[in-house]
Amino acid sequence: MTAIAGTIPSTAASPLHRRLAQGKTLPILIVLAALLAIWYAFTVYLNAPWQIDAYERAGTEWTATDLVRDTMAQERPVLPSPHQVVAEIWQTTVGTRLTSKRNLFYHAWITLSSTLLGFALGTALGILLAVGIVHNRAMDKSVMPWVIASQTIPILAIAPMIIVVLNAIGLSGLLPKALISTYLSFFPIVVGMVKGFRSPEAIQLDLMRTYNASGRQTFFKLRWPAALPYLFTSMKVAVAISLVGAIVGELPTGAVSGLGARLLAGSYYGQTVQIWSALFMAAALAAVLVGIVGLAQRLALARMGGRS
Amino acid sequence: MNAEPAIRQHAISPQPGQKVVEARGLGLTFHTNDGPVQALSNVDLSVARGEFVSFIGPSGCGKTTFLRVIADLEQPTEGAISVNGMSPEETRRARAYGYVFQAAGLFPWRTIEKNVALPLEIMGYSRAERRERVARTLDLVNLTGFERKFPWQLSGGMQQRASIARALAFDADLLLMDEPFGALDEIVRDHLNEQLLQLWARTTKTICFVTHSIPEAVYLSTRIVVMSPRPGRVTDVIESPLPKERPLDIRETPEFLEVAHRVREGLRAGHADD
Amino acid sequence: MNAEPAIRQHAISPQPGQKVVEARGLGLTFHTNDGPVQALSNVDLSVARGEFVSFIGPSGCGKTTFLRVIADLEQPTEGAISVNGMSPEETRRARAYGYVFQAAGLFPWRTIEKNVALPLEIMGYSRAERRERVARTLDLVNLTGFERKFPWQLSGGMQQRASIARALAFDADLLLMDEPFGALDEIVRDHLNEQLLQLWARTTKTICFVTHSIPEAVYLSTRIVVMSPRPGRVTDVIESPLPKERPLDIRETPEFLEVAHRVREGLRAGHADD
Amino acid sequence: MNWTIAGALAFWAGAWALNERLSRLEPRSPAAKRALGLLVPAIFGITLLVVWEGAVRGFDISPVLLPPPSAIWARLVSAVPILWADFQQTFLKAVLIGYAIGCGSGFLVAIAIDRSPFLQRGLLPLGNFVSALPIIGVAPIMVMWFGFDWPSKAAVVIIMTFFPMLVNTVQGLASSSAIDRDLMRTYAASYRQTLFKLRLPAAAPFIFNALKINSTLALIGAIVAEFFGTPITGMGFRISTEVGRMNLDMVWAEIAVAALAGSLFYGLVALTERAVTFWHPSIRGG
Amino acid sequence: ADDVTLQLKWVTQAQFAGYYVAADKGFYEEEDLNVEIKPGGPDIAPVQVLAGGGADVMVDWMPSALAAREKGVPVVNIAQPFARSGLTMVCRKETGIEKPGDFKGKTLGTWFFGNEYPLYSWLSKLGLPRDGSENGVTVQKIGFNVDPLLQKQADCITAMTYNEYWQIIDAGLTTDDLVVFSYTEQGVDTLEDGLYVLEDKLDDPEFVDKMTRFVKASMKGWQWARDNPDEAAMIVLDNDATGAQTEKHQKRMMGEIAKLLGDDATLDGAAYKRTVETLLQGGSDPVITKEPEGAFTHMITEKAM
Ligand SMILES: Nc1ncnc2c1ncn2[C@@H]1O[C@H](COP(=O)(O)OP(=O)(O)OP(=O)(O)O)[C@@H](O)[C@H]1O
Ligand SMILES: Nc1ncnc2c1ncn2[C@@H]1O[C@H](COP(=O)(O)OP(=O)(O)OP(=O)(O)O)[C@@H](O)[C@H]1O
Ligand SMILES: Cc1ncc(C[n+]2csc(CCO)c2C)c(N)n1
Ligand SMILES: [Mg+2]
Ligand SMILES: [Mg+2]
Repeated sequence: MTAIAGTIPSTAASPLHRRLAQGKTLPILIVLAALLAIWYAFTVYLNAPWQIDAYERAGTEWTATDLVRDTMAQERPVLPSPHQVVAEIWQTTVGTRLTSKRNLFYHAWITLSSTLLGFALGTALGILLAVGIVHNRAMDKSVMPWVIASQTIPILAIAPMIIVVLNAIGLSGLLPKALISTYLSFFPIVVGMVKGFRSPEAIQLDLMRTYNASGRQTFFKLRWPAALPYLFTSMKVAVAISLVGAIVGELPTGAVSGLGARLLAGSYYGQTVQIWSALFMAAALAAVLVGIVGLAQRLALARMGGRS
Repeated sequence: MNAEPAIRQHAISPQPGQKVVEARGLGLTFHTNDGPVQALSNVDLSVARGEFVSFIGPSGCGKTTFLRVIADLEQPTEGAISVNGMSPEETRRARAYGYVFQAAGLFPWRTIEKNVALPLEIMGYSRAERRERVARTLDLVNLTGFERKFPWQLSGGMQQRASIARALAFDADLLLMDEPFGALDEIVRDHLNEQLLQLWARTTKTICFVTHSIPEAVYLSTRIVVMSPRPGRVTDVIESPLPKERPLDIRETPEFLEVAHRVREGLRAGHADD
Repeated sequence: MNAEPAIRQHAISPQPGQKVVEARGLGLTFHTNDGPVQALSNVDLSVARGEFVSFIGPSGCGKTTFLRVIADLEQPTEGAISVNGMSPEETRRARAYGYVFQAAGLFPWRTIEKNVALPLEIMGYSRAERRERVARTLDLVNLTGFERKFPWQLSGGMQQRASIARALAFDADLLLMDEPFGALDEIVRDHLNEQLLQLWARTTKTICFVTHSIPEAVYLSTRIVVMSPRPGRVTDVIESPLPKERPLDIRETPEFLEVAHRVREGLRAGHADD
Repeated sequence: MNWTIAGALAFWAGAWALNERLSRLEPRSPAAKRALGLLVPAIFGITLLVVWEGAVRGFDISPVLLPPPSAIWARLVSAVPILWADFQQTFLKAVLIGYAIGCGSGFLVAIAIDRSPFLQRGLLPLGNFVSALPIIGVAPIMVMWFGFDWPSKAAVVIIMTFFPMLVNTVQGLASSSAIDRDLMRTYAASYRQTLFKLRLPAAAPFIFNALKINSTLALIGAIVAEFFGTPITGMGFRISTEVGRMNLDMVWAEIAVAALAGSLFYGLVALTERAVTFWHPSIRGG
Repeated sequence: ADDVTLQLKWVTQAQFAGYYVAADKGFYEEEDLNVEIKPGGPDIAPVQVLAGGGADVMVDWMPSALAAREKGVPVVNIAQPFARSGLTMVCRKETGIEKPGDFKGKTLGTWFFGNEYPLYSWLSKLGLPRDGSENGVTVQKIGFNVDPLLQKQADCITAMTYNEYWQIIDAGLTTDDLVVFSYTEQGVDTLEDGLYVLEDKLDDPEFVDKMTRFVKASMKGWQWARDNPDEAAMIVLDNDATGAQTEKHQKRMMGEIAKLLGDDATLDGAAYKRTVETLLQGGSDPVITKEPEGAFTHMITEKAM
């Protein structure tokens, strides 16, 4: 190929420079820096009243520098400063034995395992229900309204009952917690997949009709591939909700371990920094899980001839 | 179509002379957001086994609709129709026809070869036979070399050819083709016309063919059905006196031009109604 | 097209005789999952203002690709092209052309009239003018009465006509038309051919027109560009000796048949390469 | 197996058969169609309730675990004023306001992300970060920041509804077809024009997915958030308090109100969806 | 060994040290018992667990136990290790509150789950309406932490002497900044942390025997914890699966808990009466509407002591 200057973008820039300019790293860093700055500002703003109050009670003289320094080092701040959270996370992950109950990774793992189980069950259940709804008119008409109603029941209210009932029939351990995740996560999947399974164009369905394709064949060769974009989008939402469900599900099982237990214990004992580090761990977990689904999406859609 | 021996007859083969399509007083009205649209009105037509019938008529007159009724993709609102002596639905269930749609309708997530293999997969052909048939029909429509491409990587005409290949890959006794060659250049079109005619002459297929090209209709058909604008009615049915054996240059004979003229007159009469 | 006075010239009107399209050594290679596909190779062509140039060539030879390069929808990988003396991008930004795609591409959430009104809305025409233009162009393509229908309620040919109306609704100096009449019957096609020719003769539009019909190309064009199969090259450029004033029956004159013959030969030669 | 349970099961079998029948019917008139559309789920629901009542009575389940529907109904009618006050506090304030702001901001951030490739690379991964801020962690913090009344609940709802909207809108904006985008390019349509005339309509099915999911999520969020501090009204407050008092019938009455309100809310969104995305094959009847 | 499942009312902390000590020191084993201790939490109603068959015996507060009894779950108090209530109302001094009468016009944060009733009867004794008006008080439901006081979202909040009170102190407020009202001193105390079982189970002599041994071993555990508070706190810490508790806090909590323990586990009739009275008074919709009957038994404690 004989490149003619001007018609083809120049490729002269160094690879590192290009990576920075076009990759994700730089934008993320800049956005992150902006968020950090805002966070620090809020730390001072939100913690100042308490700090000033403390100065006055102690009768100490103070300056603005004192205030900034001290608002970032409170023991139970309204909003902990980023470095406090980072220090706490560092100390409770790397700074502690991995098997110890004080290690945050240990708790994250407990939560992750029920998240994944619940997500898998929820995705399967959601897809099955969507298949039923799309293929069976009685189900479409009668089940869907109740699926919706089920989602309006506040889980935290019935979770204890679910756990008690499950315990009564001999189910305990991971599964009851995971079922809370399932309960929350199947819904986005149902909604998305019903839409997705119904998204093939009329002409494509007609084509399958001319082949007298069975419901199964139409499903696997047409409806399923056509629904994939909806599936992945729903799965991103579902995996995130699943994590929320797993954490909520940890409460009625005695909240003995997992990120939910950490959050709760942090809140009982007023350890804001601990709450925030558990929150961050949960958020990071969610980001990773959503990222993995996104990656799977990109790989699958690329294999299916997706245009970039 | 030189792989003739491999072409098998399907289970349901009507006897010669038997009616393949038989429509009586057929009518179809669509109900739309602003009032009903009558697409077909009082269509009487019968197509015998082994015939090659072309449908020609102004845009929007109901040609596609009629083909869709035969294929059991649309339910008539009046009159009756039988296909292969059965209801259209039974015929469809027997997989007794192949349909080429007006738009290519390829599945964007399948490569070209996978698209052509789709009906074969559904009908349970073995992997080896699938491969063989896909290769053969893609060759027939000059798409060898594009097996691994996705539809959006093909030109409009190539997509249309892929959809023709898809309908020819399995051997249905009845072919319903809706402007299959509309987006093709004259040379390729001539080539495919010849191939189709050969295929038809060699086997006992019945073909219903929608086209806008008068020469194409005359060249291919044993009978030409001229339709009038909405509501679609059959205004003229022209029998072709041409022999079964038709070299391309038959198109310059007086008989041919005479038939073409009659078709054009029929069409014009329809348009005058407008 | 009797509403002539309302048709306004766009801001950028190249001088007569000026080159509207100028391609030098143009090439374009697509990179696909299984290797590169060279769609255009070393195309040299210039189109002067006021010309009516038809592109004809086998399916998949790069006609659409070339039109897309002119329209700045595809970037050439080799050579250079200018449109109206500017880069294709500048021309596009100046809204100096109208494009009729090979597939209709109507928006399913808009009625037919709203689809035709789309470019007018974007270009900021007043409501009254929009209404007037939509009515006029829909009438031109014989779709009056279908204003309120949605695309999926129209036949294939009607959809194509709607997309033609959409491109004609605003007055671009350059029209890029990719097989606009492919799905239309002869009568409607003749009618639209005549209309298009009148429009072109009356205004100073430049038209690049892709077609598969040799008579259509000869009837319409001042110049016919014959392209060869992949990689698309220009194999022949045929100047038409026909006068600017062309009644439909000019198609039976010896000059016409002579040109048609030359085009056919050119096409055939291209195919022989295959 | 006792008679109560056997009776409930028999009722179930009968109702099921009836429903199969009813949903096969193809009524001509739209009115009959609509009536049927309501009748079938109603029968299903009544069946659920009958089986529930039968099971509670038949197995003699303790009322502090699961009260029978009849008891819930009795409480529902006797406690209308309380339920109404709670509904106002939770649904009309926290849910609706939080839903509007949460969906709105998810949508706007998605547009911003779509507009700027820079943000797309920088903000989207961080958007994933807020996707699962667990409600039990966030709710106490929001109470700390925004006080006891509904604003803190609305804040929780905002956080919960933000992500589904973000993800769906981003995906939806990417879903317009290449040829349609090319068409807009030929008109040199501005970003806004392409957005409003092509990409948003094409994204609508995805956006409505999020609106539907969020309609129920918002309700859950607001109710659960009230477990962590409230003035003494609200559906979540009532639920958590009455659990402590072992008034499970009141808890379920409140849940019934939540289910009804949530279903109506969802139904409203679904109806809007039908009106707005009438052209999509899933609604046109592909 | 016989299996016993104990459902606690709250998360693992020194409030339940006796049971953890008994398990850890083998006191249950000595009685041929195999005890599983299930921690509680805000989302666990021990009564539900008991009714659902998830536990044999539970630690609960008397208000919720009596409420459950009236609602048809016949729970019976078999032992009452805690003789005194640790419930207090803590106010910031700067709000000007010096005596209960000063509550007028103030915001009081309380836990619910039955804890609101003693407060309600207290307020009605004081003649203060709960309507949030000038002449009344605003009652708010607070979560199980002390932030509302620290953030000045409430003027007073409920706190346990052994837990929340010290959190306030740890947060930086001093005893001088606070005014503390004990519910006991105000005569509106209710009994906390008793052991309850389902009534019909007591018809089974084997179960009674099992519970007798359980109470005996548990009281041994409590005695040991009272004698060795620091070690007991460490045992609790070992059993905390959340890994969130601190040594300092648990040791201090153990010290305070010791002050609430009775001499033995026998339920004091007078304290029971006071509790019932308080609950019956609780304003417009009281927890219990009539005097409960058979809500406790001395059978087990008599055998155990
Ligand atoms: N789904 C539909 N809903 C409403 N009207 C329809 C529908 N399909 C087709 N029509 C109408 O029926 C008439 C006949 O359409 P049909 O597609 O059969 O035409 P056609 O003869 O195939 O035309 P063309 O040559 O343009 O493809 C047209 O007027 C069209 O508007
Ligand atoms: N997006 C794409 N990616 C890869 N290959 C492409 C792409 N678009 C077109 N091609 C290839 O480029 C070649 C030229 O395509 P083009 O659409 O220009 O043909 P055409 O002349 O318009 O044909 P037709 O008459 O069939 O429409 C074809 O071989 C096609 O496979
Ligand atoms: C009926 C009732 N149930 C649970 C609790 C919660 N709780 C049990 S013990 C305790 C003391 C502090 O750790 C707290 C807050 C309560 N207060 N009242
Ligand atoms: Mg048609
Ligand atoms: Mg093309």
